[in-house]
Amino acid sequence: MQRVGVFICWCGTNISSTVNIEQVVAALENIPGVVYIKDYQYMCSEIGQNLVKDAIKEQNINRVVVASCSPRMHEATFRKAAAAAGLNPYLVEIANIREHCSWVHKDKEAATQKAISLTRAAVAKAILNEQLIPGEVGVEKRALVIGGGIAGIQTALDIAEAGYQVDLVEKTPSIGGKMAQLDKTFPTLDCSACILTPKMVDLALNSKINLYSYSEVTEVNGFVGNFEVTINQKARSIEMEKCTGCGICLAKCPAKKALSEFEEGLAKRAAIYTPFPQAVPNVPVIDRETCIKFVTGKCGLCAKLCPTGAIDYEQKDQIVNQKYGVIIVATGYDLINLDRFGEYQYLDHPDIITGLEFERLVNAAGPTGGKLVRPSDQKQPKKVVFIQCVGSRDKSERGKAYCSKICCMYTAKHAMLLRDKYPDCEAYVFYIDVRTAGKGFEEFQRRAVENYGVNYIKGMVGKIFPGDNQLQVNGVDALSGELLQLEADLVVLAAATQAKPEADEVARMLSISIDRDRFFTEAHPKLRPVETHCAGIYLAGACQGPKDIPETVAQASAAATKAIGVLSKNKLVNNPCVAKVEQAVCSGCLACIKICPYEAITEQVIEEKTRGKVRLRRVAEVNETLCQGCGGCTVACRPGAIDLKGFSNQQILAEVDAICR
Amino acid sequence: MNYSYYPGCTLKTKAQGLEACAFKSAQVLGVNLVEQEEWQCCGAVYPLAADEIGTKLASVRSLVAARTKGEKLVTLCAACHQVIKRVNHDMKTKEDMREKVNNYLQLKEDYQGESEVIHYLELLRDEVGFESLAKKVKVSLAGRKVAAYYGCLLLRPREIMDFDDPERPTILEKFLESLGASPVNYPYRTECCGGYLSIEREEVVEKMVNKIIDSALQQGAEEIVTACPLCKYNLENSSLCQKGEIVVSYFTELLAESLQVKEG
Amino acid sequence: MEKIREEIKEIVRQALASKEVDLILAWEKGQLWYDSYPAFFTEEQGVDSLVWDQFCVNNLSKYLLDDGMAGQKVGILVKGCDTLAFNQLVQDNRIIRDNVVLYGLPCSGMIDPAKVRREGLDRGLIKIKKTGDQLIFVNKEQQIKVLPTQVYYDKCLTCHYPNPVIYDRLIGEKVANETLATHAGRFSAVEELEELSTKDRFAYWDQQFSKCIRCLACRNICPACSCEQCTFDDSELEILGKAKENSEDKFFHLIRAYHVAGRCVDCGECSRVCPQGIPLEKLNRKLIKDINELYGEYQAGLDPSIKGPLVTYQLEDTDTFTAGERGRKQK
Amino acid sequence: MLREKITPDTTKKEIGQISEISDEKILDCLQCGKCTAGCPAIHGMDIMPHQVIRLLQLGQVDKLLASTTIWGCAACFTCLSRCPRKVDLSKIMEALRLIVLRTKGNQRLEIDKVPELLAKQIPQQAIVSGFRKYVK
Amino acid sequence: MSVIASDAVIKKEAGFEPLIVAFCCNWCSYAGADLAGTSRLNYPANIKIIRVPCSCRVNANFVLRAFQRGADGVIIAGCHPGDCHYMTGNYYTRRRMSLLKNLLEFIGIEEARFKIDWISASEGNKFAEVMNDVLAKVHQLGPNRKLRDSRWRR
Repeated sequence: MQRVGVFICWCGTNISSTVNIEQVVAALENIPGVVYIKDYQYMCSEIGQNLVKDAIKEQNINRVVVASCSPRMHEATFRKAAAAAGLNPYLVEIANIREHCSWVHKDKEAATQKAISLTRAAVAKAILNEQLIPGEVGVEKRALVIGGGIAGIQTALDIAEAGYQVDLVEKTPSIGGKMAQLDKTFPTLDCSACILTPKMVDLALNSKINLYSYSEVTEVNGFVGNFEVTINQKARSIEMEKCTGCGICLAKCPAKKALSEFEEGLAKRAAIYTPFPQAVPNVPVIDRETCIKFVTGKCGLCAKLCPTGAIDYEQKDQIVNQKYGVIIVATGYDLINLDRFGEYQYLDHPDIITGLEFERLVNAAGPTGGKLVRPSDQKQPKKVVFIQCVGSRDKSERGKAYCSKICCMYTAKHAMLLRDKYPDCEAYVFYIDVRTAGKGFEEFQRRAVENYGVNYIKGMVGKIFPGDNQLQVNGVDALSGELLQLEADLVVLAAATQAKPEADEVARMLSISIDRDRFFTEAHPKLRPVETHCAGIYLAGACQGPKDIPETVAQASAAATKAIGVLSKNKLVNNPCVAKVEQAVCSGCLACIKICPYEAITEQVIEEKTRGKVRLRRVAEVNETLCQGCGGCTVACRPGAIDLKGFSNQQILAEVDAICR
Repeated sequence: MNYSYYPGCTLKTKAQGLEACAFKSAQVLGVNLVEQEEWQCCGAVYPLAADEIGTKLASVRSLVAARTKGEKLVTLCAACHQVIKRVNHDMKTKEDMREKVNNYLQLKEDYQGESEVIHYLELLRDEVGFESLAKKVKVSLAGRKVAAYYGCLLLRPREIMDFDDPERPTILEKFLESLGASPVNYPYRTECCGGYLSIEREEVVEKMVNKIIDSALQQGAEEIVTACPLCKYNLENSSLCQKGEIVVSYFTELLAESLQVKEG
Repeated sequence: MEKIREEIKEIVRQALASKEVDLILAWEKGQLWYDSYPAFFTEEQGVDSLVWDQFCVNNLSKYLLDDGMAGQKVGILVKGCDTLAFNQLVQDNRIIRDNVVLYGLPCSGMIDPAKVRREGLDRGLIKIKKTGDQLIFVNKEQQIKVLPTQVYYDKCLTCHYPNPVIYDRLIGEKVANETLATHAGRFSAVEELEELSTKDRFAYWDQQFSKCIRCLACRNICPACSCEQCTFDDSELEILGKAKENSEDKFFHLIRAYHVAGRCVDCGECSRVCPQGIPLEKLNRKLIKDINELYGEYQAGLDPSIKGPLVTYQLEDTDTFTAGERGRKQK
Repeated sequence: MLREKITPDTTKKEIGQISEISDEKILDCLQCGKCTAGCPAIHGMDIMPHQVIRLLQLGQVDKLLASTTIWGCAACFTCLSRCPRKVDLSKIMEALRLIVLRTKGNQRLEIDKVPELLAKQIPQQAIVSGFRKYVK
Repeated sequence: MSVIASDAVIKKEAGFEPLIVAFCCNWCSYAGADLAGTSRLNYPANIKIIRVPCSCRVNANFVLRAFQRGADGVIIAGCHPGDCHYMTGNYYTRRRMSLLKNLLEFIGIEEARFKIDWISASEGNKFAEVMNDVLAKVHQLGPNRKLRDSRWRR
């Protein structure tokens, strides 16, 4: 027999000033099943909670209804209180008579009637509530980090520091990502390599971290605590164990025509190459598309020269299967393609470059040894124009509607580095707005203007007209309304950042969502910024949205902390409000399987006896650890064989009936 | 293959050369251009106001006629192309306008933008093919340094005209290459000549066209081709042209020349 | 048809003799001229009474669900519309395809006895012959020529699948589709109703639903209604009472139609068997029409490997309720 | 001048008309100036293209109606093809011109001028354009 | 905020107090309703909310049952397409309820009685607007008799 106790909160005067509590109490007295009613000023206070606990013990009530604020606010509080008094916490129901009643209605009588109605519905539902016990599942104590840029590196190091095994999968031959390509970092102007390389080395030496470079994740199954992942280690054509990184092969390779990815195409590389000297692992890879041996079958010079015999032309891709408790996605970003911005002549003139190319051109380890020269004639520029927002804040088909966030700062950095190294070179920056929200950022940008004499122009460039020797940049100073025609030697475009092209595929594989710009979506933009909607999968860095290095590292450490939180548990408890199948009623049409976004429902064959005959029947089965409790399957199921615990068909119908009474 | 051909007012008067050469060349190329039986002036400028319907009807009538014949509608004048193509786009995408126009025209079957509008250059590129055009060239224009001038109307707005990249188009250059000529790339080839401003603001137009011609000359151009009668007029009216620095012709004139069908 | 009937009998006898199948579902002639009822044959000898004529309207596929069929290899005679139903049952995992041998029968339409009576053709009827595109009703005094369209079931007149869409063995020549291609017009009745005012539409349906006696024949015949336990029979949930009450009649028919949405093969059996003559196919076709218009053409039962429209979605799907994109056709 | 309101009530009607005729959203503009920077006809304009939108945002229609800018726009669509906010300035210019032309007595091209133009060998296309752009 | 405008429309005429049942998904629309509350945006008390985990949990049965038991209008509110907490739930809702809405209209139920809309957790304002709007329309239509069980009295 269900004995319902109802607890009505005044919330000070928040509820009681609009809802006549006495009247509510009186109305509830007549409802069958309600055996105890109590009202109090602050039900969520300790005294209030004790009222609930005492009633459970003393009044022998076995269902609790609290008419108070939104369940999103205090459902957890009252469930805890019930549990403390020995009642299954899922026997508690909340009637929302504050946010949905007293705060939105002015008419006291109407609000009181509605409060009665809502509480009655909660009672009707509570009577049908069942004891629910969350399931438990073990945790594989190993983390997978996808992506080896600064985000992935930081996350891996933090998790390893906490004592857990980490596998890091990086698509390219070396970790380091975009940060390894940068020259200096804002706002402190540290040398990027100087702060990144030690971390890369730490990672390589860390016994807890296993690095799969030149590898890709190809399949992910399972759920938090128990992800099953397939990794494809692409054939490097080098035996990692034998290679000493001596570099003879790189130097002697006759095929040196490929454009270096690391140098943004500003230099050539050999067919056998390590992307950059500090690469981790310091093992080359053969680019089979340009290697003479692979293309023509003749050559094999590197194999002849290799002192340890590490070259293996026959090497095949290798498949690794591994289980993980958590996954951190740190796949980074790209710059947009500038094909459609013909007015800037990026594709048509070598002296128009992107910000990332500029980083390589001023880098001491870059193709020019750090000497800034024009790609066209290797002469030092005397006038450099920087153009911001190339494709950012651009809602046309060719751009991105969002702000790329990092360009204002790196452009200020570029201009400052330029003026510092070459004081006789003029720098002009075209901008729409300068955005410098960040610690020390505004001061940094102002320094560029005030101390380094960088000319900031609010306005944009209409078109660049390449002349015989210079680039005629036609722009406007929108504030003064004057047209500008600058004869520049070099133009640097702050191309918009964008999500990686493979983001869709990664999202699909991991069952996480992406936004309209194809960045991964966090579980909550404010309160759960590193989690995804899929438990156990976390986000770090620019794959979630444009980010600078400090933010990326902060998020990486946050993601690591979240991951460690899961790894540190031996068992995970899950939400018990999940779907369940009544197999006797299930017809096995399996529509539920087709629509389940979590692959939580599987097919099972059962034996059944009817009329003395044994028959085999196909039915659905719910994996309670995978099910997240959306209830979509319950509607796809016509006979109602699949139902949702905590929000059952019967419960919702009872609520409807109670509200309509 | 048969195509419905929309000539436009200028081609029947000031720009007869553009049309005559196009027709003769088409014959050689095995393309049958059939002039529409009835056509009205398209209005020369696409009516930009959202509340204008009447000025778009002439285009719709031609589009409907092409639909009836089941043929693509081919244009030659850049201005007509812009007007008809954009009106067609409106009929396809703007429900409100479609309803009003159809209500007014009282056709047997509502027109919903079914016809396809292509410019003569697109015909050469997509239907004839520049490669097969090159094979039919009788007199190669080898050694001639020609600057292609695009103007605005064929290229912009990009999404609607869907003609070529408005900032770095290639169709005219590829066309010239197929005739054996050496196209000259110069940055002003997509800048506006001033268009109809020449009616009351000649001084503005003068500045605009001189920049274009100057840029072409700097890159070594010896002549300019264009697809638009108004562009040609404005370019020729420039002081640089008047001084005899450069000549301007229609692209079809070069085409006819290389196919040896140009008279005189 | 007679020639084919003999061919069918021979094939059935052989199949039973060779143990290719354990039993065969077919039709048998009853006492009355219009009576060709479902029957199953297990012995070669019994096959003589098997019939194939223009009254074999019954769809036999749903008999495959009978517990008695479990573990047996079953042969079944199927018309075009029956195969759609069969496929739907396969898609719903109610039948294992490999356990069934399908004998496909092209069908040019079935005769509606009610129409025959209405035309007065049943008086003294001896037999019905088919020549070319005409039917000849033979009675003692005379032979009356009739166009099939006068006597065929309505559902046959809008049939688009006169030939089986799946079979193991086809018996007889395929029927040319054009002869029946008024398929496109199958939504005209729905469109007529859509044109009415809300008030008139309600009046129409209110009157129709009020005739319902809740005999559940529509449900029982329906190849898309194949649940182990129907939700209307769930005594615990009690979504539907037993009273004869207008709102409950509506509830029943709306949910019935809604439950087969995206799976209804449009065989028209529900309205055929309704003793009260409720035009249930109009509800089904309304849903089919909306699905086709909103989410792309879909024919249930054509290909079981294609996901039904309600268990899939497109990111850019339209809807019929938000202000911006009303999928509903503007009038 | 001290402003109390960004868009004064007095010009709300005209602003509404302009939005209606042009079907463009003036609030989308970020004032980046790209339209001005690339405008090939800028030399005949007294108010810059990006300022046109700013003035509209400020409700100062009168200044625009009196400007040379609206008659100097060649409708070449360069600004539209580059605008990061997809604002079609040519449509706004057209709307401004129409507000002038649709007012009685405000025609800019007279029939009498045509013979003179024809004498100059100007193509028909330009004259027709002129009638469309300068007369209503 | 001035979304109380419809108070004027909904005069207490003829003693008709419509009852509207609103099914709100826990993550977006229910939270949006909470936000309407914390922002003190008024809407009439005739609207009563039932919490469901996702709009895809709402069965056609629930809608019809509400109408049967005396509701004059029914609302289903979920996250905007693309924002579903369960990734795909509202995409199914969109298809299911598009069909149900048309079907109800087809048998002669007034279109305004059944409202489906997307309301995010940040759209407290929209929540109040939609509620006011539905109520105003239902009020104009008068009581639902077409689907109501004649034995059921409020």
